[in-house]
Amino acid sequence: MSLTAAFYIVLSAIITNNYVLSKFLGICPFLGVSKKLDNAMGMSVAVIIVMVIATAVTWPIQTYLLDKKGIGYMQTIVFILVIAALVQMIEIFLKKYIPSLHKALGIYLPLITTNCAVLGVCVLNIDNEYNFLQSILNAFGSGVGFTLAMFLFAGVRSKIETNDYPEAFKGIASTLVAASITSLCFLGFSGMLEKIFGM
Amino acid sequence: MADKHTNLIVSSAPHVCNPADTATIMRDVVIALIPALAVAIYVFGFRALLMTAVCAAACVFFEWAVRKIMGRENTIGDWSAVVTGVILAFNLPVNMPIWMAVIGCFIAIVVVKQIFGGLGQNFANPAIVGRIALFIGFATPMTTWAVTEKMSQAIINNAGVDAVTGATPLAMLNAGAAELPSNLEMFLGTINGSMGEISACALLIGGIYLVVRKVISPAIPVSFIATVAVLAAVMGYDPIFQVCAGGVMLGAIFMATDYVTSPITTKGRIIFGIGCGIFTMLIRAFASYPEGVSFAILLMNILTPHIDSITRSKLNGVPKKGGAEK
Amino acid sequence: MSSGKHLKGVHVDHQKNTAGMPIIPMPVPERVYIPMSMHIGAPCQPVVAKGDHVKVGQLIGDCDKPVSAPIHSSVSGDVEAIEQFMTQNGRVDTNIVIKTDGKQEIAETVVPPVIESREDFLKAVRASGVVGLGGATFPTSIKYNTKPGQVDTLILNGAECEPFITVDHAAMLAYAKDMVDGMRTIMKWLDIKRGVIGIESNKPDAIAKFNEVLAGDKDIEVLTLRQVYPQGAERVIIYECTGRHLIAGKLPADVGCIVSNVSSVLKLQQYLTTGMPLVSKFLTLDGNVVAKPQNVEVPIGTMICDVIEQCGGLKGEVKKIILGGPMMGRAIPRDDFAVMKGNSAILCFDETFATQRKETACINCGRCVAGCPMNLMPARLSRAFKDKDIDALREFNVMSCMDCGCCAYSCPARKQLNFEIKQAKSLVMEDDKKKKAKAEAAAAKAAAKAEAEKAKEGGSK
Amino acid sequence: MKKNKLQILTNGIIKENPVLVLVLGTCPTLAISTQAINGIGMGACVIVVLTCSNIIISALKRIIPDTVRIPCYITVIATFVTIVQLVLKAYAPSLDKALGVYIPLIVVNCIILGRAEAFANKNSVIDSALDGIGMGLGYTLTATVMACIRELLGSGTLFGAPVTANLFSPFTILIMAPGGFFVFGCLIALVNRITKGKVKDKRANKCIGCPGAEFCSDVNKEGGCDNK
Repeated sequence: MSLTAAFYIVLSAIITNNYVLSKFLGICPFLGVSKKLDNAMGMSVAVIIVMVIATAVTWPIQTYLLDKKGIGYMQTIVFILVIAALVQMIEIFLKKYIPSLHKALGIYLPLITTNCAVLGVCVLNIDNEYNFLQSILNAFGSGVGFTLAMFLFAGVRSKIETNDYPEAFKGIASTLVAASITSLCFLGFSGMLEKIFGM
Repeated sequence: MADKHTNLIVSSAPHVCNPADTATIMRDVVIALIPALAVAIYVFGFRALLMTAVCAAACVFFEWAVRKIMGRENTIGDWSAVVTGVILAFNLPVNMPIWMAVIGCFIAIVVVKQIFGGLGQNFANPAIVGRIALFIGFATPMTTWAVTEKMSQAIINNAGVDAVTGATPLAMLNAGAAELPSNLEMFLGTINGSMGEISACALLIGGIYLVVRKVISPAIPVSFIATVAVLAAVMGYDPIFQVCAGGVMLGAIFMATDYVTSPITTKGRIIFGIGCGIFTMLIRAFASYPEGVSFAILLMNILTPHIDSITRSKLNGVPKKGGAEK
Repeated sequence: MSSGKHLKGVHVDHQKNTAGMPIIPMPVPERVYIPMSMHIGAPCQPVVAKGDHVKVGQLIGDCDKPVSAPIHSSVSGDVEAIEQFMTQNGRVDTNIVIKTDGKQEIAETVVPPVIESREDFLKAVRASGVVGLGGATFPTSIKYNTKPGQVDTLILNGAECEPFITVDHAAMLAYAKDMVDGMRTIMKWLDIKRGVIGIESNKPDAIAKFNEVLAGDKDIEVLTLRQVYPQGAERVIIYECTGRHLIAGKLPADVGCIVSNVSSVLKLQQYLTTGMPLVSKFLTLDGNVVAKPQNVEVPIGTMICDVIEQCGGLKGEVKKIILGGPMMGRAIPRDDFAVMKGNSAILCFDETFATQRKETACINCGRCVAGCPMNLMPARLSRAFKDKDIDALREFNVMSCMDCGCCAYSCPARKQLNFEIKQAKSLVMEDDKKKKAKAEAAAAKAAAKAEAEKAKEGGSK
Repeated sequence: MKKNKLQILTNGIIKENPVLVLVLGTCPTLAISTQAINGIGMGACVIVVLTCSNIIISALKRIIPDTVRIPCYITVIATFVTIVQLVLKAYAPSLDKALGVYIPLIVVNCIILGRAEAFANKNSVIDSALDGIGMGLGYTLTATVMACIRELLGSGTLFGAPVTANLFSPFTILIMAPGGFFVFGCLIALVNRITKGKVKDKRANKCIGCPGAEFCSDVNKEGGCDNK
């Protein structure tokens, strides 16, 4: 795999196929944890870590275990259990060895188990028939894409948090409209990577 | 003892204020847009005036109607809806169906502005979002450009078989057209494109008026246009062509300078302008759309809170530390 | 020695209608009402009683607290009453009501003080009753009582940046020599090497006058200030004259400066040469309903309505009276208040001027940021105040606001920014107090605990 | 307060609509609501998985140890998701393709885990089944309504049949990502307007439905958390 192809996978997961803003994965934390920039970034870092590790674990399981044995249909069950276990293990590991990081990310980790972006990236890697390296790159890019969306949206929310909304649009409704406008600007980049990387 | 006066009006200082208020500022922006409108009418004919009037009226109507429905104070007196309407109209092709333009006005005023609480509380420029939504939602009518006999010969030669519609200079450049309008034609505006963005000259006159009237600071337009020019030169394009083409002038002078959605400090504004320039050129050069000004400005609008937080003004006399009394 | 850099500010229409008018003494009113608290600090106690006969310049109120200034009678006559009523500050205060006899006899105590040392000088400053006459009313004796060697620059504040007011200008033209002499005396006794007279460029005649009086004095220079409001604010004039920043919570002496208003120095000098303490004030009387705008010398304690009446009255219906300039002055609800030491102007306006501005939404235009001399972000502070977000208020340095009003002046949305910031400051101060009380309570508890343990230990031994 | 059977069934349709009121399961709703048929298909899958898993979890509620209940729920749910997936692949391959990755993602759809935690493990098997059907119908209704709006305005068709497509050009942005967020926001605003003040109480209870609740340290005084 050439370097450009690697860049293409990462950048496309960040910009043109942004998980949150164009694939609608990980909307819950996107809407939930983006109120403060610090929290948003904590969550994002945790997501990047879990995404990469989960991909590194689930890809071999699918390729060398499930497919070999012909039980590819067990994918969903196996993946979700693996991710759940993984998140637990990461948490225990952090608690024991890097307590400062655990303190920073601790509250976000459990929420990640049910973050559909993590399971989504694992499943999509298999669906897209990526090889191991491509899968890892895609997972990393997706995590960074999630981070970018969180970063942008945290800024927007900090600005509009105390707005004087119409009664019906208070709370989540106006947040969704804001997300709509935010996702609009990502459409401007469509076709850009294909042209840059000549794909 | 002399006569006493009681029940005098008590209010907090200062008891005088600058004559400029929101309405006069917005009115100045409308005045600054007139030269560009004149060029549009000259080049495209009466329909340019009709479109502009319809958009302005639609925006004012939506502003009034929504405030009424929400049971809030009427704010059409601040002229901001007129500004949005005119700028949105300037971003549309002259032959755009009227009902589509009205949808754009609805998005700009209702969705982008009033849902977030009205003037001052929107995080994205209403006209820009209106334009982008129309651009993506109605791709064909939004990219069908009228050709009139007032235009540069290069455009007329390049027009399609029907000789009524043609490509914008940017699209011609993208497609590798043999003959492009000259830089003078680009500057004066005898080209096709969105109604209000064709004449760099007229927009510049408006911009100078705004700067002289102290309505806008030159920080954003200058940094935006300079970045486009420099990047164009670096990328091997003609800087003057790139600056005059498409919406750079309109965007830099009238849309990126929207107070509400741009940073508050001069430093922040310069960063904002440079960012707009970079993304404009990136999209122009690489993305599937020939024009990137509005996407670039929207992206920078979204980044504005972050720019504001890194460029907040430092307290006098407290060297190199933001919060003095933390 | 201007650093070439300037603090931000706003351009305000000057409207100095009374410019060039000399200061005319006002006839003595029938009665004066002298409040006992005309300065920052502890209020004075009356030292005369009802029925006493007093003369001009006689001490009638004093206080043993250091931060205070004595009060002298501005007229000769009989003390008619000593009563509590509301003064222009909105506070209820002890007032000495003196019925004048019109003779204006000068008290026997009015003799020039003998000064032989720094201590004598400071005593004399206090005895003169002079406070910051620009409006701050901080007792001058406290301001001058700096550590020896701490201060290297004396700044004479002749900026007069507020619209309408021209008394300082008139005083500078009339008494430039006395002011310069006063500066020299202060510099001599306080051992200050350098003197600067800061005057806004719209008063070229005053600048010329000072240059003429100084006649090449090497220690004192006249500095022409830009015509930008608020050049006369303490922190701004210090920066413009010395390039030093005075941050919130510090005194001018901390950055080696003393700033005195031109009229403070003049009144001090007059006391030092004649022994007559501060008993009268120069005022500008102006505004669009004032029949004869003019500069007057008014005995302290004169009712504002008497001043207006005596000086030609009004030519229309008054709706708003401002004490001080329109940028920082205070609008008063009625005009039967006494003139106090800190007043510099009485401005009367009709309806057109008094209409309340309608507030609209902030459009983030940045004019308040561009106009703030302290480099604050008033719009952000206003938002934090609306949210009652005390942490954000602190983070954006709310306490550094000096109330100059530039933000509200320039706001196109007509938001009363500095009023909000003023309230925000008290919010933060309250919070500080609460926190301090909490910390003190915790410390006291800890101390008590330590004590108890100590006692226990001691007991067990 | 015991609810009767009908109330349990209808509860999820409007009053406690899982998507619009409890704001659960947003991701698949947004993603698949570009075509009305997808809304119904996704809704059907959710009804099946939700009802079945509610029944099983309710039946096993005494057996499942409290400490490992979440992994157990996930396993049960994942099993049914796999079954649905296989059925779809076999009998409705086009729908399977349209819904794509969002079928396996039903596993982490918070509605299902949320109902398991909030309802099934406290109530009888029949009630749980009714709750599952009700909530599933609520989900289906929302997803379909949203998909109809987006399909009609965004591509001028309804269930694939042209309606206004030939009359005027459709506003294609509505079937793209921004349109999804926007229509969803408007529907929530609409429900807010209909239910008015009552909505707040429901939101406060969201923690019950939130799978992260037991780990969550963001719980505020009102019993809700900021993660809404």
